[in-house]
Amino acid sequence: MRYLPLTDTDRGEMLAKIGVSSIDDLFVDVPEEARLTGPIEGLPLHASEMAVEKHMRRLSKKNLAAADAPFFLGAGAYRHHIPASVDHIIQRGEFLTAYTPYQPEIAQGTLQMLFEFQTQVARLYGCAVANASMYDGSTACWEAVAMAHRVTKRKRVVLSGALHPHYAEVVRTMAKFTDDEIADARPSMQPDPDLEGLIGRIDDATSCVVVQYPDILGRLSDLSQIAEAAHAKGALLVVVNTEPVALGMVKSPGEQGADIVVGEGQSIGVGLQFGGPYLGLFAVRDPKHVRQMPGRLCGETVDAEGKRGFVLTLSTREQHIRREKATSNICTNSGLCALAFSVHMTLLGEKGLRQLASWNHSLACTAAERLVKVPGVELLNATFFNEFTIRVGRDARELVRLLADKGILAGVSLGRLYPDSEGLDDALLVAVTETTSHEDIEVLAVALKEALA
Amino acid sequence: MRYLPLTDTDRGEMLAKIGVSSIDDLFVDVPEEARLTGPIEGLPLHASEMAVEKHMRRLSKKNLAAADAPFFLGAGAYRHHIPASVDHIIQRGEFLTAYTPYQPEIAQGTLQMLFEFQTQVARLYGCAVANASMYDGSTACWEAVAMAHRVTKRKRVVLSGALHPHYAEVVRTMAKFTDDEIADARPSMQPDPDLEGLIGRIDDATSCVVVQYPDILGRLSDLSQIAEAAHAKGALLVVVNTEPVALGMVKSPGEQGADIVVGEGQSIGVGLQFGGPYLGLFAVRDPKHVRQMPGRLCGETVDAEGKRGFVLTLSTREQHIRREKATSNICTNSGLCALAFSVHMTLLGEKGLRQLASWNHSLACTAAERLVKVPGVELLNATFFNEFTIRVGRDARELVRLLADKGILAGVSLGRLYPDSEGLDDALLVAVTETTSHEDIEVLAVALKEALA
Amino acid sequence: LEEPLIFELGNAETTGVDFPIEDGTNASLGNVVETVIDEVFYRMAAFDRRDSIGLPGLSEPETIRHYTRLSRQNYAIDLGLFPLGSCTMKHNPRLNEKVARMPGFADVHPLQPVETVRGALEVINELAHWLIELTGMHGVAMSPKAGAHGELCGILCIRAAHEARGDARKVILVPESAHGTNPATAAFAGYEVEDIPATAEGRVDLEALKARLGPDVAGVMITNPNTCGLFERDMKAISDAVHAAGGYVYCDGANFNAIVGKVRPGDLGVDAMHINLHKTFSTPHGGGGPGSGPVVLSEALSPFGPLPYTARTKDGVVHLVEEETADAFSEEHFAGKMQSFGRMTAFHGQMGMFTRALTYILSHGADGLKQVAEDAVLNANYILRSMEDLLDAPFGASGPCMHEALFSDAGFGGGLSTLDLAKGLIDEGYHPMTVYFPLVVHGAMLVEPTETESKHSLDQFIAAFRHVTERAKAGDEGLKQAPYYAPRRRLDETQAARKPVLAWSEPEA
Amino acid sequence: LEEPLIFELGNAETTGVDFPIEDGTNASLGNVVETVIDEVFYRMAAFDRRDSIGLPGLSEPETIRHYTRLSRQNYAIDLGLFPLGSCTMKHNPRLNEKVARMPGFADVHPLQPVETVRGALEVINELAHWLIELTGMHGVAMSPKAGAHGELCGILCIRAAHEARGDARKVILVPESAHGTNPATAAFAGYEVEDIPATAEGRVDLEALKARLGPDVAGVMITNPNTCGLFERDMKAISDAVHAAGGYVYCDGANFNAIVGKVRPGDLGVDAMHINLHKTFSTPHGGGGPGSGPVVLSEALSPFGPLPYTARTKDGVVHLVEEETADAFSEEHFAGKMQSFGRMTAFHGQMGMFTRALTYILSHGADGLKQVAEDAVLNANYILRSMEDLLDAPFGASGPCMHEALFSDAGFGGGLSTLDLAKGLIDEGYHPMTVYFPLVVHGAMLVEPTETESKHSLDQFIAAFRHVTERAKAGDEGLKQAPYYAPRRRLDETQAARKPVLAWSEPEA
Repeated sequence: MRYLPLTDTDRGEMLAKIGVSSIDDLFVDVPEEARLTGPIEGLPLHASEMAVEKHMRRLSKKNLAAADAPFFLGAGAYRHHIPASVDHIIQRGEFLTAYTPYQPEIAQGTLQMLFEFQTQVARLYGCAVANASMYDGSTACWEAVAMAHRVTKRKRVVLSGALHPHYAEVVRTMAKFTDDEIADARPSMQPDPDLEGLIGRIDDATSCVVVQYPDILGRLSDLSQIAEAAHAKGALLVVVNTEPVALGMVKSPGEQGADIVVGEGQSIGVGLQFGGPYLGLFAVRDPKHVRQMPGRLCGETVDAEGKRGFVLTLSTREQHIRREKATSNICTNSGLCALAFSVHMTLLGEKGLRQLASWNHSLACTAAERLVKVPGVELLNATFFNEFTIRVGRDARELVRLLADKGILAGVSLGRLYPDSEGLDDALLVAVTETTSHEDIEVLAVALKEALA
Repeated sequence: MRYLPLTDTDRGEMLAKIGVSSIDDLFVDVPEEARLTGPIEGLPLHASEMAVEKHMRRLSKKNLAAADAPFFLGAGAYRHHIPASVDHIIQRGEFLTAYTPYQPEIAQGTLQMLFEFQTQVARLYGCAVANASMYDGSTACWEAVAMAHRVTKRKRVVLSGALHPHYAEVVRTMAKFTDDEIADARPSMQPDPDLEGLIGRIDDATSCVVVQYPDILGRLSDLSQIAEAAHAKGALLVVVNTEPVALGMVKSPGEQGADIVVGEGQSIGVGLQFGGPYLGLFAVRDPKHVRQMPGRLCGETVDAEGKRGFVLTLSTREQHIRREKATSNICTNSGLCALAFSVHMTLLGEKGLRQLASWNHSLACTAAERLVKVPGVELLNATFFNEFTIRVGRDARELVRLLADKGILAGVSLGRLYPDSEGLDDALLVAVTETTSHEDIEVLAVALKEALA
Repeated sequence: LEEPLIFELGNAETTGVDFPIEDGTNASLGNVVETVIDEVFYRMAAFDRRDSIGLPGLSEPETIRHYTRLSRQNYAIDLGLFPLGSCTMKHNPRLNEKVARMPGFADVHPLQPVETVRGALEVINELAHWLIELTGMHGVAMSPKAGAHGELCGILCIRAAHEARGDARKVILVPESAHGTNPATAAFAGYEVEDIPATAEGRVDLEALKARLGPDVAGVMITNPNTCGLFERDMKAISDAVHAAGGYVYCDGANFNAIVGKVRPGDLGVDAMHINLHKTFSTPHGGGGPGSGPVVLSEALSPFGPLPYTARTKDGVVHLVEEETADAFSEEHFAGKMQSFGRMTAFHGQMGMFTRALTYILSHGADGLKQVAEDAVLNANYILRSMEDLLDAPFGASGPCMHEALFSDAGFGGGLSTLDLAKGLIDEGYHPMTVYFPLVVHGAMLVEPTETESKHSLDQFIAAFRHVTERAKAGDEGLKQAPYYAPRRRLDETQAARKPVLAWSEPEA
Repeated sequence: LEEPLIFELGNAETTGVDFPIEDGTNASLGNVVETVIDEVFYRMAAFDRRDSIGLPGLSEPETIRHYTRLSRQNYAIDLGLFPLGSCTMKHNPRLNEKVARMPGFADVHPLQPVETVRGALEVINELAHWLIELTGMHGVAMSPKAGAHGELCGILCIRAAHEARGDARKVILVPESAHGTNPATAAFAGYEVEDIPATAEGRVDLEALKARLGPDVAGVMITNPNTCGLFERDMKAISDAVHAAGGYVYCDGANFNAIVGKVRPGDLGVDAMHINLHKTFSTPHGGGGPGSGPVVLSEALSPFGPLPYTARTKDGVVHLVEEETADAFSEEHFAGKMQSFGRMTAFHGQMGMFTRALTYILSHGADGLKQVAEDAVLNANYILRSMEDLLDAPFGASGPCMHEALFSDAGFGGGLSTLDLAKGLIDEGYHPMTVYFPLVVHGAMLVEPTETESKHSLDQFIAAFRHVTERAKAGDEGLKQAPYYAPRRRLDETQAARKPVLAWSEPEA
C-alpha cells in the first residue's frame, strides 16, 4: 500500500529482532473478545489514488460551487479572492506537516509567523495583544465570555440581540455548564441596532456585554457608547467581528474601548470550505489582561547566543501545565489557517486592505441601490459595510430556494438563522464582495423582480 | 503592481544614488526613433489576479478536458494518472525556481535528481547512459540522427515508415540543412511492421536506421533482427519509443541491440498539456559513445572533503564551451519534466511500473476484443501494447469529429497524421490506459456501432 | 542570513494584490457613489478608520521569499521522522490535499440551500458512517473542532445524560497519566477531577477504581491505549464497573491509531470517544492546527449530542440531524425527543478535514487500516526492543507496547536530563520525542514512530538515539548546550514569560 | 544527514502507487484474458520483459521526504536574489502555475479535434498576438522548445529565404561576446561562423561589420541589449547595412527583459528574434528547463517559418497555420505559396509555458511591462554604481547599463579569481552571478538583479558583494577554499569528466 513503507521482508526481520513470531503476539494484551476478527463491515479493500479521486470528485460535483453562480451569502462566512501564492505557501511541507512548535529551536518558521500574525491581528483589532488563533469565531466568542468571568468574577452575560445566532447558541450551550447566566434578545429589525435597550440591560452583576460589529444584519454600532456604559458598571465590552475586511475601512473595536475583541478570520486567506476549518481571532486591548487569556501565545526572546528568537510563552495558563486549573482546555490553534491569514494580510498590506475594503463597500452600495429599485424590496440598514438586510415581502427561505433552482445563490434568509423566531421570515441578508460582478448584481435584481412580481 | 517591489520612494533614492534625474536618463543609448512612445497597442493596463484568472478560466473551459470524456487518443501522447505527490514536489520553490545547476555546491538537489533520472532512463531503455533530458521525443529523435552522423561519419538515414510522422518530419526538416539524406516510406498497413523492407534499405552508406517501438500503429518489431542487419553494414540502430509504460512489460530496445534509444517521456509524470512541455529521453547502449552524445550529463564526483556529490560534466561537448564545435546547440533540458518523470517513476518502482503496464495492456486487450465485435470494425495489429489500429470502413477523420460532437474523444485518425497519404483514411488509432474505464470502452463501442450502421 | 519580520521588510505603500483600477478601490466611507440611499453614506462617515493601522505590505516576490525562508527553519514530517509520542505524526498524503481543494468542497458556503450542497452532506454522512463502523458506536458528533473540543463534547454529553435523569454527579475520575486536556476539560464542564492511580506495570488500577466508584462519580476519562503506550487489558471490566455504578466511560481517542481496524472501542463499553482526525486519519498538523475531533457516542449518550449531529437511524443508515429536523428525527429514532445539549460551534465542523479523512479511509480500505495499526505497533516495538538494553524502559516488562514506546532518564550521568537528550537529538537531525509526559514516569520520553516510517528510517533513528543516549549516560557536558546546529540555540523561555513581548512594535528612535 | 540515492533507499517490491486489486495488474504478456484475438497474445509473449529492470520503488512518504530533502540542497529565486546575468531570474508568479494546471489546458491532447480545443488555440493566438505587438514584427513561430531551438528556427528561416532565391550564402557573422548557442546554432544549420569585433566601449564595431558584409554573408546574429549589458546604439544602422548587403538580422532575444514595452526590435530592422518565455515572461526555470522560445519574424521571413505557425493576416488578425491550412493561408496572405522550411517538433510547442506567459502579460498590462523594463534597468544601474568604486566595471563609462552590470576581476590580489569571488558569495547566502561570460572581458562577472528585487534586497546583496570583493582585492586566502557553508564544498569536476560516472550501479560486494 502506497502509504506504508514496510515490506514483508522488513516485517519479518523486525519481528525477529523484537523476539516474537507474529504481529498477533504484539496484540496479546488485547483480550480475545475485544479483537475484531473480520474486516470493517462494508468497507472495501484499499483503493487506487485514481479511484478515490474519482469518487470524491463525483461528490464534489454534486455541490454548486460559489464560483459557478451569482453568489451573495455571508452571515459570518464571506467569499473573497485568495491570491494563488497563499495556497502555495501553506502547502510547503515545512509548514503543512509540522507540529505545534514545542521545540522552538527547530520551529522558528512557525513561531515567527505566529508572532507576525499576533501583531497583525492586534493592529487590525486596535488591541495590544492577540493570541495565536483559536478554532473559529464562535468558540472564540465563548472563550471571551469565559475570560470575562475570570477577570470580573461575575457571571451575568449580556448578549446583543444582533449577535450571530450560532455564536449566541454556542455561548448559551457552554454557559449551561459553567453556570453563567445569559441575557439576550432577538435582533431588533430597525435601521440601527438597539443600543439603548442593550445598555439598559447592563447591571452591576454583568461580567460582559457582547456586541457584534458589523452585526448580524450588517449594521454598525457606536461601540464607544457601549464601552462607556459597560465600564461604568465594571463590566467588560466584548466585540465580535465576523468580517475582518470591514476593519480596513471602519474604526477598530479597540480604539472605541472594547476590552476583548474576537472574531472570525476566515475572510482573509482561508476560504469558505463549507464552514471549516475557520480561524478564531482573539485579542485584548489592555496588556494587563494577558494572563487571563486563553489559547497559545508566541513571544519574543533571545537564544543562548543572543539572537532574537520566538517561543510559545505564558504556558502556565495552559492545560498541559495547569491541567484542571488552566484558562481553557484548548490545546490546538488554527495554525495553518493563521498562516493563510497572515500571508494574505502581508500581500494586502495596509494599502491593499484599504482598497479591498473600499471596493467591497462600493460594490455593496451599488448592489443596495440596484436592489431597492426592485418593486417590493426594502433596505433595512441605516449603515452597512459589505452586507445588508432587505425585506422582500414574502418568505425569504422559499425565495432563496427558488432562486437556487435558477442557479443563483441569493443570500441567507433570516428564517434559516432563526427558525423559531417570528416576524423575521421576509428578511434576507445580502453580502457583496470583490468577487461579485456588476453582472451578478444585475442577474439577482432581475430574478428578484420576477420572483416578487 | 503586485510583482514589482520598488516603491516610488525607492526609485527616487536609487536614481539619486546612480546620479541621474529620471529613468529616461538610463535609456539614453536607445536612439530616439527606436523608443516606443505610446503604450502597446490594444494591451490593457495591469489587471488583478482575479480578473486574469477569470479570463484564463473562460479560455480553459472552451476546451473539452480529457477527464470529461471517454478518451482514446494516443499517437505519441498518452493520458496516465499522475499521483498528487508528483505535482507537490515539482511545485517546491527550490526545484521550480532554480536555474541550471552551474554552481553545484548549491544545486545538489537538482543534480542528484538528474543523476537518479539518468539511471532510471538508462535502465528502462536497457542502456548504459542516458542524458539529463531534451526538449521532447521528436527533437531527441533528430539529435540521435545527428549523433549517428557524427559517430559513423555517414549521412544516409533510413527511417522506418512506421515512425511517428511528426518525428519523421522533424528529421526531414533538420536534415535539409545538414545535408543528411533521408530515406523513408509510409507505414505498411499490415498486421506486422515491414521488417524485410526496412532491412533491405540499409546499405554501406547508412548512418542509422530509425525504428519506432511500439510503432505509430501500435505494432512491435523484433528489434534484434534489425540491429543485426544494421550492425552488419556498420550502421547504428536508433530506436524511438513514445510510450515508456510499455517498457514495463516488453523487452527494452537496449537488450535487443539498439545503439541509441530515444523517446518521449511524457507518459510518466508529465501529462498531456496540449503537446508541451514534454520530455525528451536519450540514451546510448555503449558507454564509448558518451562523448558524442548531445545534451547535459550529470556525473558523480567528490567534494573537497571527500563527500559524494554531483556535477554537470563532459561539458566540453556543449555550446557554452565549444561554441560552433559543440555536439548540439542545445542549452536547456526539460528539467522540471525530468523531475516529474523521476518522482513518478520512483513512486511506481519496478513493481508499480510492471503492474501499470499489465493493466494498460489488459484493458487494451479488453477494448480490442470489444471493438472488433462492432460490425464494420477490423483490428489491424498482430501485436500491440496499449494502442492499436482499427479500420472502420469510412473516413476516420469524419468519424472522430462525429464522435467528438457526442462528447467522445475516440482516437487519432491516420488521416490527421498523414494528410497527404491515400489509403489510410479509414484507419483509427485507439489508445487505452489505466484511466480508461470499462464503461468508457462500452460507450465507444456503442457509439461506433451507431456511426458505422 | 536572518529573516527579518514583515514589519521590518514591508511598508504601508507596498501591496502584493492588485485591484481593478477603474473601480471604487479608492472610495472612502461617506462618498462612494451618488445614490438614492444618501442616508447610509452620511451615517457611515462617522465610522471612517482614519489613523494608520500599521499593517505592512510586501509584493508577491518578497512574500513568497519571506515565507519560503521562514519555512526552512521548521522541522516537519516531510523532512524526517517526527517521533512525538501521542501526537501520531504520520505522513499526510498529497491526494488528500488535492481533494480538499476541489471547488465543490473548498468553495461552498455553509449556509447554502441544502439542495446545492448534497455532495458535501454526503461526505459528512459517509465519514460519519465509517467512524461509527470503525469504533462500533451508535452516533457521532461531527462538529467538534479539535480533540480537546471533542473531549468537552463527550463530557457535556455525559453531564446532559445525568441531568436528564436529575442525577447531579460531581466527580470525573482521570488517571494520573492522562493528557492535560482531560482534567482541564472536566473542570471546564464544571466537574471536580480526581486521580485514578496506576499499577506498577503502567495500567489503571482496577481495584482502586472500583473502590472509588459511587453515586457522585459521573464518569471516568480513560486513554486506551494509554499514555504509557500500553493497552488497558481491563477495559471491559472498567466499563462494566463504571456502568454498574451509574457512570459513563469517556475514552480519549488520541491513541486510536494503534488499534484502528483491530479493536472497536464500542465493544469495550466506551460511551464516548473523540477521534483526532489529524492523528489517526492523517489530516495535516499544520504547525498546531486546525484539528478536528468528531466524537462517537454509545446508544445511551446519543440523544444528548450537540447539533448538528449524525446518527444511525433504525434502518441502519447514518443521517445528519440539524436544529430544524432534530425533533422529528429523535422521535422516530431515539424513542423520544432528542435532548441535545446544544451547539458547540457555528456551522458543521471541519469540512476541510472531513474530505481529507474520508479520502484517507477510502484509500486504505479495510485491509489498509488494519495494516496501519499493525505497522504502527510493530515500529514502536522495534524501537522499544532496540533501545531497552541501553535506555531504561520502565514498562518494558509489562508486555509489548502499542504504537509508542516509553523510556525514562534513569541512569543519565553528569546531571543531564531528558531535555538535554532531546536537544541532542536535534543535532542528530531529528525532532525529539514527547518529553516529560506522562508524568507518572520520571523524565519520560515517549517515542511514537507511526506506521509511515520505513525500516531504513527507523534504523537510522535508532542509531542516532543510541548515540545520544550513550552520551547522556556518560554525562557528556556538551549535551547541556545542545542544539548546536539548529537555526537557534536554546531559547530563553524564562525571559519570554517574565517580560512578555507578544507583538512587534516600532523600535524607539 | 546525507540523502541517499533512491537506488540505496528503495527496492523492487515497494511501490508508492496502488492499482485496483481485481484488475489485470498481474497479467503477463500472452495470457491476459480469454479472447477472440488469440493471435495477439501468442505473438506478444515473445516480447515479454522477464529480467529485472532495476528500478527501485519508494512508498509515498519516503518519496515526499526524499525529494523534499533534496530540494533543500538547492538555491532558488524563492530563497534569494539570483543575479545570473543574461538568465533573467525573476520571480515566477504563482497565479501562472495555477492557470497552467486548469484542466482545460493541462488535460487536453494535442491531437484532439479542433472543435474541442478552441480555448487552447485561442491561448496560442492571443499570446502570439501580444508577442508580435510587443516586438513590432509580422509573424511568430510558436513551436520552438527553448531559446536555442528558437535560434535554430530563426537561422533556418534565413537559410530558407536565401535558398528560395537560389542564393547559397555560407557565412553568419556573430559578435565575440555572443552566447555560445549562437555560433553552435549557425554551425548546426550548416553555416560558417565568423566573429565581429567589438569596440573599446563594448558594442559592435559598425565599420568592421560593414567591411565584412558581402554576397557570402547570410546574416548576422546580434544580441541587443548585448551581453556586456549595453544597448547597441547602432542597431538600426547595422540592420540597414546587412539588408543592403542582402543579408538578414537575427537578434538574440535573451535580453529582451530590458526593453519590453519600451523598444520594439521590429522598429530596429530585426528580421528574426527568439523570445525566452522563461526569461522575459517569467515561466519557471525549473532547474534547467523546460524553456520555450517562440520566434518573431519580419514580413520578409514570415513565409518561411516552421509549421505550425502563427501570423498576422491582411485584416490584422493573428491566425494559427498548420500543415493542412498552410497553402490556402499563404496564398491569401503571403501573396504566394507558403515556403515553410518544415516542422521543428511534434505538436504545437510549449503550451504549458504559453498559458503562463499569457497570464503574465495580462497581469502586467501595458503599464506593467514598461515598468518591468524600467525597474530591471534601474536595479542593474543601482548595483553598477554601488560597486564601481570598488570593483572594475570595464564598460562603466560607456553609459548606463541596461538590465545587467558587467564587472571584471582586475585588481584581485593573491592570485584570486572570479571563481573565488563567486564561491565566496555562496557563503554570504547568495547564488553567484554569471561568471567568465562574456568572453571579451577577463574574469567577467555579469550581474542581473531583475525587476522583482526590492531595494532592501539589493542593499543586502551589495553589502555582501562589497564584502567579498574587498576580501578578493586583499587577496584573502580563505576565499580559495570557499564555499564553507554550502551543502557541498568545491566539487572535483576534473575527476567527474576524466572518469565519468553517469549512472548508479550496485556497489561491488
